[in-house]
Amino acid sequence: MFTLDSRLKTDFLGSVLKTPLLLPAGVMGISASSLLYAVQSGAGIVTTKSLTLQPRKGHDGPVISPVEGGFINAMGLCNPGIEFGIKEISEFKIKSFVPVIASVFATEPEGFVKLTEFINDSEADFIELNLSCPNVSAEYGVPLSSSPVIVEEVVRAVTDISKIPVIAKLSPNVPDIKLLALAAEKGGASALCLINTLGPGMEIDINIGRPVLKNIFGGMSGPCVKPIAVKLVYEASSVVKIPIIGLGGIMTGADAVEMLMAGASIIGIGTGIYYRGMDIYRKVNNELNEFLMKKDFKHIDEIKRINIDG
Amino acid sequence: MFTLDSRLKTDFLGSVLKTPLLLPAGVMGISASSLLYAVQSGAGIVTTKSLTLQPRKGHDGPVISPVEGGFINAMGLCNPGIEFGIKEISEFKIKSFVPVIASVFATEPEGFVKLTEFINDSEADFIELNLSCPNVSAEYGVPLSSSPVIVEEVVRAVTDISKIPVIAKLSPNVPDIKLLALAAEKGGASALCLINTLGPGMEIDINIGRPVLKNIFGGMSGPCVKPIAVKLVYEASSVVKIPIIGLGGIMTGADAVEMLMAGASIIGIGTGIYYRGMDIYRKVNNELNEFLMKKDFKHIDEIKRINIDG
Amino acid sequence: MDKRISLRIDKIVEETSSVKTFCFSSPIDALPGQFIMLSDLRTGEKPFSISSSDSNGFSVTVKALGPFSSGMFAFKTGDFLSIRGPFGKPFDLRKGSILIAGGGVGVPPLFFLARELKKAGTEVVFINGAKNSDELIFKDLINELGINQIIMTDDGSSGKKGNAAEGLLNTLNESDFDAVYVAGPEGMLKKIADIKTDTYMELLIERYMKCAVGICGQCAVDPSGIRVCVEGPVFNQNMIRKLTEFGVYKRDAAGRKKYFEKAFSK
Amino acid sequence: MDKRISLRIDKIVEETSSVKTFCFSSPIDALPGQFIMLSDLRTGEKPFSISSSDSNGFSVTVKALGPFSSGMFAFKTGDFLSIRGPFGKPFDLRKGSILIAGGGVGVPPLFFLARELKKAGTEVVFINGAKNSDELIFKDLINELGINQIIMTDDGSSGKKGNAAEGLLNTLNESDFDAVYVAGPEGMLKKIADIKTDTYMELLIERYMKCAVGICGQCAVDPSGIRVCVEGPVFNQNMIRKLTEFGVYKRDAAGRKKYFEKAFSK
Ligand SMILES: Cc1cc2nc3c(=O)[nH]c(=O)nc-3n(C[C@H](O)[C@H](O)[C@H](O)COP(=O)(O)OP(=O)(O)OC[C@H]3O[C@@H](n4cnc5c(N)ncnc54)[C@H](O)[C@@H]3O)c2cc1C
Ligand SMILES: Cc1cc2nc3c(=O)[nH]c(=O)nc-3n(C[C@H](O)[C@H](O)[C@H](O)COP(=O)(O)OP(=O)(O)OC[C@H]3O[C@@H](n4cnc5c(N)ncnc54)[C@H](O)[C@@H]3O)c2cc1C
Ligand SMILES: Cc1cc2nc3c(=O)[nH]c(=O)nc-3n(C[C@H](O)[C@H](O)[C@H](O)COP(=O)(O)O)c2cc1C
Ligand SMILES: Cc1cc2nc3c(=O)[nH]c(=O)nc-3n(C[C@H](O)[C@H](O)[C@H](O)COP(=O)(O)O)c2cc1C
Ligand code: FES
Ligand code: FES
Repeated sequence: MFTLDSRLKTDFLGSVLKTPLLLPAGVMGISASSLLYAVQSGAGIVTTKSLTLQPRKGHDGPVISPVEGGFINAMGLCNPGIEFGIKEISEFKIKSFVPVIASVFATEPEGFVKLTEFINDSEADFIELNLSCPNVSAEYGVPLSSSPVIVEEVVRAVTDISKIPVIAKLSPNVPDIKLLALAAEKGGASALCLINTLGPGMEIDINIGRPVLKNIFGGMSGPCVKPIAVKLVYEASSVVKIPIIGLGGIMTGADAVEMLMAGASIIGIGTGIYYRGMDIYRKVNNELNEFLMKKDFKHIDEIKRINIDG
Repeated sequence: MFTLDSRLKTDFLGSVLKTPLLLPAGVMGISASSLLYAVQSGAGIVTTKSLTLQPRKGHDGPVISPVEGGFINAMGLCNPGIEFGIKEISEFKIKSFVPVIASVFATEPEGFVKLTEFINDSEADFIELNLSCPNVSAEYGVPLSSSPVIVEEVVRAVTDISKIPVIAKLSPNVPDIKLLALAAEKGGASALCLINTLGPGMEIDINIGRPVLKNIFGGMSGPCVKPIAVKLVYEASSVVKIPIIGLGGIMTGADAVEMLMAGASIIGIGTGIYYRGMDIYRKVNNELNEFLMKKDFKHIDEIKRINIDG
Repeated sequence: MDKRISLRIDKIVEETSSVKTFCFSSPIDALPGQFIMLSDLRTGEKPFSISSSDSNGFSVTVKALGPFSSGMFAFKTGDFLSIRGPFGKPFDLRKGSILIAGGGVGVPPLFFLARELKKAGTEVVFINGAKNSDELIFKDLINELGINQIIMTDDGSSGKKGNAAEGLLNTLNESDFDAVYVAGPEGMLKKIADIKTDTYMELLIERYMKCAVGICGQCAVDPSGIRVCVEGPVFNQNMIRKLTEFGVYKRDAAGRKKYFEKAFSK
Repeated sequence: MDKRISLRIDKIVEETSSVKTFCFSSPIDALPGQFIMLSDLRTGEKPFSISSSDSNGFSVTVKALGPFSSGMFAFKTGDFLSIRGPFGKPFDLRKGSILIAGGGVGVPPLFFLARELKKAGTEVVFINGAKNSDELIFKDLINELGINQIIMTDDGSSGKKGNAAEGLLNTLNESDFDAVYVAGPEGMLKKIADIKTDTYMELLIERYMKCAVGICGQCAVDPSGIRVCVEGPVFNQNMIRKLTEFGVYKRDAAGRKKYFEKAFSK
């Protein structure tokens, strides 16, 4: 007999996930408690907020604004810093067996290497390199993942010393994702995470005559970015062999199926929490299972990139 | 007394436009009649479908699909070819004094130069270089406007021989629009047009298990792209002195005001036709005028980039 | 429906050797004269008039012509098709006594119209035209509506000899009607649109369509640029007469003018 | 309201030298206990409880504390502010006899609550606590509702001497109530939440907020991770008692734990 559990249980880089749904970086992931909340809502794997060497309070508000079909946000990488962050991971690990991805952010290879040293001493299962935050350009310029050379360099520097598998999170805001996906793979990444927020975008309040976000610009997430996320996962998965975490605007089981068909191995849900509640993970697990059941598939792997190229 | 006419009448590269609203390339602009329809609906300036040296029937269907907050489309540059196209411009000019932008598409400088020679013999008022079609990548690879060097080269080649002002239409799908805007200006462009469709994106039908668009990928337009369009116009207008045609998801007078505040000189409306009818031009003109009236502005120029940088 | 959806084909009816009706059991909010865009996501996407629609579902009726429509004949019950719509301005349903005249694939949308008129208690005469008795469609369905059906075939193999245009002219001369609705090949439509009559008349016309949502300009007609996919495909006689290209040329997929054969012009 | 909007300030009421109420004459679909995010698009964006709302508009009541709230005092009628919301789970309005206890900026949301309860014909006792008579707010508004108001000041300069928590304890001992609603500084809330009582009790708590839509995780509380901006800011006594961090620490803008001064713990 095939059940929800058997259909959705999946292997990700050697870890067994109860469900293929992931809590992505920066969404709810500040504390052990918020990671736990996602797990209890049906997420099969969780990611911490992107951690930096020093604590960051992030940008002043407004840090987020609703737009057509989603949000623009510029949190500004608020996080308690790597030292405090890995303590939250330990706290989480006391209460849960679910794998944790530690997301880290730096602006040059050395920073990433230092962060990796901290992570090596932590209980994180995977390390994710945020090479693609679009919301700190005033401080740091365009994201590292705009350049294949830099992507390869950073990923290699980290994989050289990391004790756990390395995931590269790439930016959607590039003319050719294939080059960056290949660069990350060549650098030694064990998986890709696609996409970080889009754009960034901007909103102006016409009565006040000012940009709405304090940071002026903010990356887009939510349903409106899904077509671009699906496209980039499709393109990246056509050139790399490593698994891809597909995310960007996933709201329903149908969206998750679409992402799997595009070539993703597992699926992230972030902004969807706003639209369908924390319970979105359980809802999407059920919807995914129902789809597989109705179409007589035994496992999500069977629909990965199905037919698409035929 | 200030009236709608006096508030909205605007100068664009030496031509007087009755209203600052533009019909962008590829939207309704196949024939003289469809350009005329836009004029009669309140557009102050119109653009032809992007013309190529040879006629193109475009991609097979589906060429368009609705997505959250807009559409993805891959028409595939269907057009009757430059020779037939300039005849339509003449036909339009018999019936209207409204300025016409001839949009042209080629894949290398030589092609653009040949097209410009045709346009030089036509009654077009401006020539717009489509350097940014995202929907013919299977044929031609990433758009020309991904590279500042190529943008400058193509624009220079055309301005060298063009008898009329040259507009460069740029791609939103780049990590740093400022480089491309500056390259176009340096190459001699008289104005920029921002943005062409975003992404492109992709949709997969999960029951059929196939990409929905025959071209697989399609550029995004409509309300969902507005935040990114506003951001790119804001960024470009902070570095170039030439005027910018701002477009992407404009639906209402409020949207138009937002685009002007971001730094646009005139405003394009394409996909908005779907949401509010051909009459959208008249509606937006009225809404724009009402906003200016309520806030005691005498002319749209007064709100261009107002306060934004304060 | 704002989004594209894929629907399971629930029933296929073979109307003739070259015409099939595809039925879907999901309801669609459609009115007679409207069309959907139908695609297999492999060959192409084409507009098809809705040939029936109610709370149980809807259907389209396809004639095998070129690659896409012939390709449709390979589909079986249970297969999925991708659908957008409904699109376009429907017929304006008048009251009183109504005359309908259809030729070829003009018949399906008119059948849907006749059914709705009949539901509203309106009196309907339906002229059903075809090349020959083999190509005649919907004869039984129209009879089942309990309305007056006049069959016309070019070769006289069924009903009267002659085409739907001739049938319409004769019927109009014999009796008074409150409204006339017509659909069929452009040659036939042109002849009918040219009739001088005070009777209110609407015609369903076809133009090459791509977006079907009024933005690509492909179906814009001369001289006004109005869009067959939005302001049409149903136009009244006055509007049709203002279309300088009607019966003269139409645009191909590239937007070039393609003139009809001589037969079509006055 | 799904989108951010900017609204003209239509009226400003100076409640005390450090508290102002900003009124907007656009209606907002809000319930007592809910809050909006308010921004000048220059200094920041902060959550403020809705202090009244009906079909004519709504208001928020701001105490000058730090840069943002003090900055608000420069705004004049006619200026625009940027607003998102309303957000959060409102109070669950019970029937019967109701006890309300507020301290400081906990009073504004409770005033809105009292007004709605009164509208529903419910009997309400309102304990209005402040440091001293100068800082007392909404005294007249609450009296105008025609309900029993018990004023408490720390220094006894108005009403009884003592804080709202003490006032609540005394009142609860004297009479029976069907529900108790509380808002105010965490020290006060903590004392009240610790009261052993069978009476249904809800408390409105504050945590640092950024997104207010439940996705950034900033306001998630230990140990369950539930979000004050979505599952709160109103919690019942049972839920509050499960929050291990309540009265002990809260997180700053970076997500670090900041422990309260000794005074707050049991
Ligand atoms: C409003 C409308 C309603 C229609 N309703 C029906 C119907 O109910 N039943 C039916 O069988 N057919 C209908 N058609 C015609 C149908 O859309 C196709 O044109 C037809 O199926 C032939 O397509 P093909 O690709 O098989 O043939 P092709 O060989 O590609 O084309 C044959 C002819 O069809 C026309 N055509 C091709 N593509 C299109 C297109 N995208 N849009 C419009 N015309 C096109 C061309 O002018 C060509 O002359 C309708 C067309 C329109 C515009
Ligand atoms: C649900 C809720 C309802 C509130 N209702 C009111 C109200 O009706 N009236 C009122 O005057 N104040 C209210 N506040 C508090 C208000 O949001 C601000 O915290 C306060 O105005 C101080 O901000 P500041 O920037 O001026 O001061 P700061 O000096 O920056 O901060 C002073 C204190 O306010 C807290 N604070 C600062 N920023 C935030 C933030 N983004 N979110 C939450 N707390 C923050 C900090 O913990 C700090 O201790 C409410 C807060 C919450 C969470
Ligand atoms: C509020 C918010 C904060 C985010 N913070 C981070 C972050 O710190 N690091 C990161 O790599 N991505 C961050 N992201 C991006 C998400 O992880 C995700 O890639 C993106 O939102 C697209 O997915 P979605 O549409 O499901 O939200 C953030 C997104 C949001 C909405
Ligand atoms: C159906 C369609 C066809 C288009 N064709 C062209 C084209 O040929 N050349 C071009 O430069 N842009 C083309 N565009 C892009 C538009 O000109 C415009 O830049 C884009 O749609 C964003 O504006 P909007 O959101 O107002 O539609 C097309 C857009 C659409 C929707
Ligand atoms: S088919 Fe595109 S405008 Fe009608
Ligand atoms: S403020 Fe972001 S989750 Fe509550």
